[in-house]
Amino acid sequence: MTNPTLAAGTVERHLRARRATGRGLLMPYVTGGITPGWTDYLPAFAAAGADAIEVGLPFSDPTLDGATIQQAGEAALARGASTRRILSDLSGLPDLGVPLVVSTYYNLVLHDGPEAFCAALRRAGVGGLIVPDLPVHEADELTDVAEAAGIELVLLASPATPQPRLAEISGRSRGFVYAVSLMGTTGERASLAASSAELTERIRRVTDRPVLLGFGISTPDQAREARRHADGVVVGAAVMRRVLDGAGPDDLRAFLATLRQALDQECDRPR
Amino acid sequence: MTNPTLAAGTVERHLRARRATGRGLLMPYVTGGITPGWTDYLPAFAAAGADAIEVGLPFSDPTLDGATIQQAGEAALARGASTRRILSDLSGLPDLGVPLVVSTYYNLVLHDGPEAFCAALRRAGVGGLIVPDLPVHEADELTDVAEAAGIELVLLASPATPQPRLAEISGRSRGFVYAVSLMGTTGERASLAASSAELTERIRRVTDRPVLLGFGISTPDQAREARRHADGVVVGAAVMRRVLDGAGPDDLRAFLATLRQALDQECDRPR
Amino acid sequence: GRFGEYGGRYAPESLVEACRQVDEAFREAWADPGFRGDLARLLAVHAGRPTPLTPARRLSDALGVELYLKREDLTHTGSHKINNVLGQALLATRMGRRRLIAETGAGQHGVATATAAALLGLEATVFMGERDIERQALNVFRMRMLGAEVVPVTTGSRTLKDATSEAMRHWVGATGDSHYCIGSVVGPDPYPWMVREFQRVIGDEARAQCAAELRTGVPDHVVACVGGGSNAAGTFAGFADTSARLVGVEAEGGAGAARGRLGVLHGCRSLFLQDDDGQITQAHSIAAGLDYPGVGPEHAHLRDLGRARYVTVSDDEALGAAVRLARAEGIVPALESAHALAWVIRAAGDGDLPAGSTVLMTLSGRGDKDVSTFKELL
Amino acid sequence: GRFGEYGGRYAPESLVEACRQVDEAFREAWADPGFRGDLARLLAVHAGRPTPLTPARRLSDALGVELYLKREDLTHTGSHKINNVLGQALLATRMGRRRLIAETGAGQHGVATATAAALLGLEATVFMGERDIERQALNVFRMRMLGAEVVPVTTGSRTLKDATSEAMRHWVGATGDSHYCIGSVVGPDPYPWMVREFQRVIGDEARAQCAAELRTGVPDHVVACVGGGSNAAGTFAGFADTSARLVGVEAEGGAGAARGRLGVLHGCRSLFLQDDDGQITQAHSIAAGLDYPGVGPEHAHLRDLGRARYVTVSDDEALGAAVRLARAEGIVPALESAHALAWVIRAAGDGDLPAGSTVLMTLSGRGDKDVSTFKELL
Repeated sequence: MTNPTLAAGTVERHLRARRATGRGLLMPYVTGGITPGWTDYLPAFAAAGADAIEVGLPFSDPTLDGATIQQAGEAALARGASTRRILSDLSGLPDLGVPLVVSTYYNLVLHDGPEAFCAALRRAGVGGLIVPDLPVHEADELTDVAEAAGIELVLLASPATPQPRLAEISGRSRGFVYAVSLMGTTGERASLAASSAELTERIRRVTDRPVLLGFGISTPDQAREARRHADGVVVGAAVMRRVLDGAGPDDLRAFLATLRQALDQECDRPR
Repeated sequence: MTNPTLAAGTVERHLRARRATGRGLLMPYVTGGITPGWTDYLPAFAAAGADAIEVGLPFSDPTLDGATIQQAGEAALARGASTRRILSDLSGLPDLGVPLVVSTYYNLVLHDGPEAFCAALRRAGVGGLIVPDLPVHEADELTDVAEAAGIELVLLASPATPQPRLAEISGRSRGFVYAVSLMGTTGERASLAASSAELTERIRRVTDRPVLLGFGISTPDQAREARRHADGVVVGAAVMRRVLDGAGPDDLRAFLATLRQALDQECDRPR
Repeated sequence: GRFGEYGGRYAPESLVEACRQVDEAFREAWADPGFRGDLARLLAVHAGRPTPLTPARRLSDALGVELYLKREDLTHTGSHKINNVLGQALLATRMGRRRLIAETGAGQHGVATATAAALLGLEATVFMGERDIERQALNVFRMRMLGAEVVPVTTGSRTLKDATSEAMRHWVGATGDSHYCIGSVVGPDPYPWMVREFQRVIGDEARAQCAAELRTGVPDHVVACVGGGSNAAGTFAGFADTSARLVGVEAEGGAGAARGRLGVLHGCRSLFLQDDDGQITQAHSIAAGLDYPGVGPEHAHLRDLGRARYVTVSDDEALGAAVRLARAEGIVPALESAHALAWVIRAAGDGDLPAGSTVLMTLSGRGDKDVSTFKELL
Repeated sequence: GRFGEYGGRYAPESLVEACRQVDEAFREAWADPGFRGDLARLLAVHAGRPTPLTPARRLSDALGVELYLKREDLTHTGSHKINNVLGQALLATRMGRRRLIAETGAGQHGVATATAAALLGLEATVFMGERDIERQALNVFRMRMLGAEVVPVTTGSRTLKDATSEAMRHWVGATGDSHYCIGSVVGPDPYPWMVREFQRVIGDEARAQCAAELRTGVPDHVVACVGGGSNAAGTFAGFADTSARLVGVEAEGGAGAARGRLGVLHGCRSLFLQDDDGQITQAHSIAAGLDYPGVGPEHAHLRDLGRARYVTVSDDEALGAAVRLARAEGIVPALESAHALAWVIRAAGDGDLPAGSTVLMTLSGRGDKDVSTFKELL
């Protein structure tokens, strides 16, 4: 195992620093372009105690997303959202104090090519990139290009990933390791999947990079439970369901604050 | 060629006698049971100068009949007509002075068996029988039985019948030979088929038995033309169309009188 | 032309010569290796023969018998009708005819006739009852797409029986240039035996396949559905000289062999459903192809001889059998064929088919045409 | 797993292991004579293989070329889809899976999957866009009759593309007991080449049949329609090492190979129809089976290599070709297959196919499913 800290980029350094304080990490998600003033959600997320913010670039065929984020993507596309426009919106923002991570499907990366895509991210002030349909064995084309552009390519690990492959993913991931909590799509669930604890433990065995648990985390209780083994959580569908129901930035700040509080409570417990 | 006169039954003797006077023979047809007082048509036919009268026993599947006689048969069946009832109606009639010939499909003959069927005809005062789907090569089962019962089984000849077979048909037919004027079903036609003259001539070569031409003869002109080569005509659809249109016995008498007149005019012409 | 007391050529005199010509031409053709070769080639390259013999493994296990299916559903146009029609169309060509006339009920024989006509460059005129035209609109369009003229028949019950009558009437006026392509083992001689000869390819293939595949060589039972009875006649022909017990399965409402009485219809002497006055009654079956009030004369004769047995099943039994075959073997059978299977299922249940029996069943056609019926009734 | 720069396994991490297991199991099975024998037997006794090679005589005369049709329309369930599905279903059984997941557009692959599942005693869950469910109601019922669960997909355009996405999502949560039975040469490695291998029976049979039947031994042109491209891939595979010119015919509104651009969808890198923002656009074709915005990666590669040529025809040309085949040869083709024929007709007319050329065309399916479309549009 190499010492990843040495190579860490902005996102990863930021997350490691926060983790070092004993803080549970929180990365809320918003679909870019979902509403006319969608960027207003970002400062609200930061104000609620987000440690990073994930911005989704909507894609016509989101094969790993459940109904909520599919619906959000469709709505954004129907409003005319595009990679170009969303990144343009982002580049107009003041510094939020937390890194921005973009997520999207690989077709949008390939569309203008990895180099142009990463350069555009960088220009928009984005630090990280998540591509759920780009598994590690297909990532060569993007990893070096991203690294060169200063974009940290976050790789995903799943409960089905065998241990040797987990090591490769953890080694090649930048920013953090995105641990998919369960065998399923994004979306709210009634309880945290049992597979999440085992997966996080398996990742920990091969890296000390931050591990954020995503998919199905939507309540303070689930966040608290996730925090027991992971460094933090990604919260997507629970946010977007509220946005789709009309919740504004203040509503989301209040919701995320409950998650923040749960994570903070849990961080005081012995691990 | 045997001398058929010696073996002739009532129908044939009657027709031969009328023919001997130079008279063109007329056999109108009526579907038994077509109206409540259907038997009233019979004296009207006789009064109009019919030389024999054909009574059809309606059958569910009249494969050699055109639309008019099909329709008449359906109407009669819908009224509850049956072999039994029609023969019963006939047996109540006074002597009409002309022979009655029944026509029907072979299924109705087989139903109670040829013997019972012929006996019933005889009891009803019927002299002849026409079965359009009983060709000469299948007729053995019926010929002797009919002869024994005193029923003259009339066989049909068609334009497609080869000459040797015509001889057989003409030899085995009783009453008269039914010459089918054309390759087609019963029903009115605009003009007499060209095939009718040739067929009649071919029959004449093998028999001196009366030859009545049927199928498609519906106007005085056609009757007149038919009379030029045949001994007479059968008129079915032209009668039944009028009956279906509501014509009563008097109307039919008037119509048949025009045919009678046409045949009588033609009979004065040299042959 | 006779099968015991049945059969014959009870045709109007105007058709007798045409029947004789068909008879003569067929006898010559059938004895001509050139014709047999041409037909065999068409059956192979166009219609997809030989058809497989499929062991129905899961259903066999459930029933306790060994059931094999002769897969006529896999032929081009989806039923055994094509075997007969290609034969008659080739014969018509040989006779110099340029048009085929046919009757059809559900439309399968009509589609097959339209197909053979297109293939050989003939015209086709198909008579179909007005009610059947309404019920089988897609088959009507298939025929028209294939270039055939479909003539609605508005007389009588406006179904197959009446379409057959109308086709015969039409043929009377068209014997010079047209061949009447009857769809089953009915009609005047030579049709019942000619159609059987064209369909015996089913039985001959099955016989050879059974010899190769079955431990008993010959199946204990040979089962087929019977409307007019052409698939059964063709199947039985292959096993006539074996020990196999032959079983023809009729629809309860169209059981000419099981419940008909002696009569003459459409040119032949056989068994027909009739009322007390001798009028032919309308058949009623969920399977349009079994919706005929009579049975071919050979079946009447086989029944009298005791060589074949004729049994009936209800609409509900047939539907149930169709679903069972679909779920157990992945085959949606035609409702006609489902009747044969329904009897196998019942007989395996009540011991009529002893455990371990080997059964060959002809699956005469595929159920695609019946899916809307299934949909409505299931 | 790569075809030049195309192909790959662009699957969510959660499916990568499942794909690897399919890959491993398939490689083992494909090298196992036992598996090959079992599959060959199922294809023979259940699906009706080999399918005939039909010389299209009358159409050939009219076009001035020698056209031969590989008759996949004669297989059980009516299209080449069954070849692949029986292979995958047998593989699933070998892997201990008890359920098949499938996507379907027109319903042909869904019916084939439901069929194979019933035959092997597996469960089947078929995802189908809500709009397709409305348009193809009878195929939906066929699947249900065969015991499959049909799940309506209400997202996106509610057609095949979305059904595929939904099937993948569902598989993520069901890899433990279920096999995703993809219907074409698309999806993550190993699907594109595994499905081609299961479909190469078309090309292998055709190659041998051509060798026996054609004076040239090998046809000058080999033509097949291309949606995802499985019947074409299977056909081309049999002629890859010959001098035959390979032609893939796409629908004008679904021309992934002819007009797509590089992208990744449904697990593989290939050519897809996209808008200026990189969003996948909806395909539009009268043939539901060509209504897919991409093409299998092997076709993208064959195009780049120049080994195969990809052309497009319009809805109207396809309709016209379907009618022409029906009238000339008595075969109503699936609208998909009619696209291949439409190109042959056009190319014979404009000299692209020189007079006297020999042409093998795969007739991928029968047109019964399209009769209501024909009825509406003709």
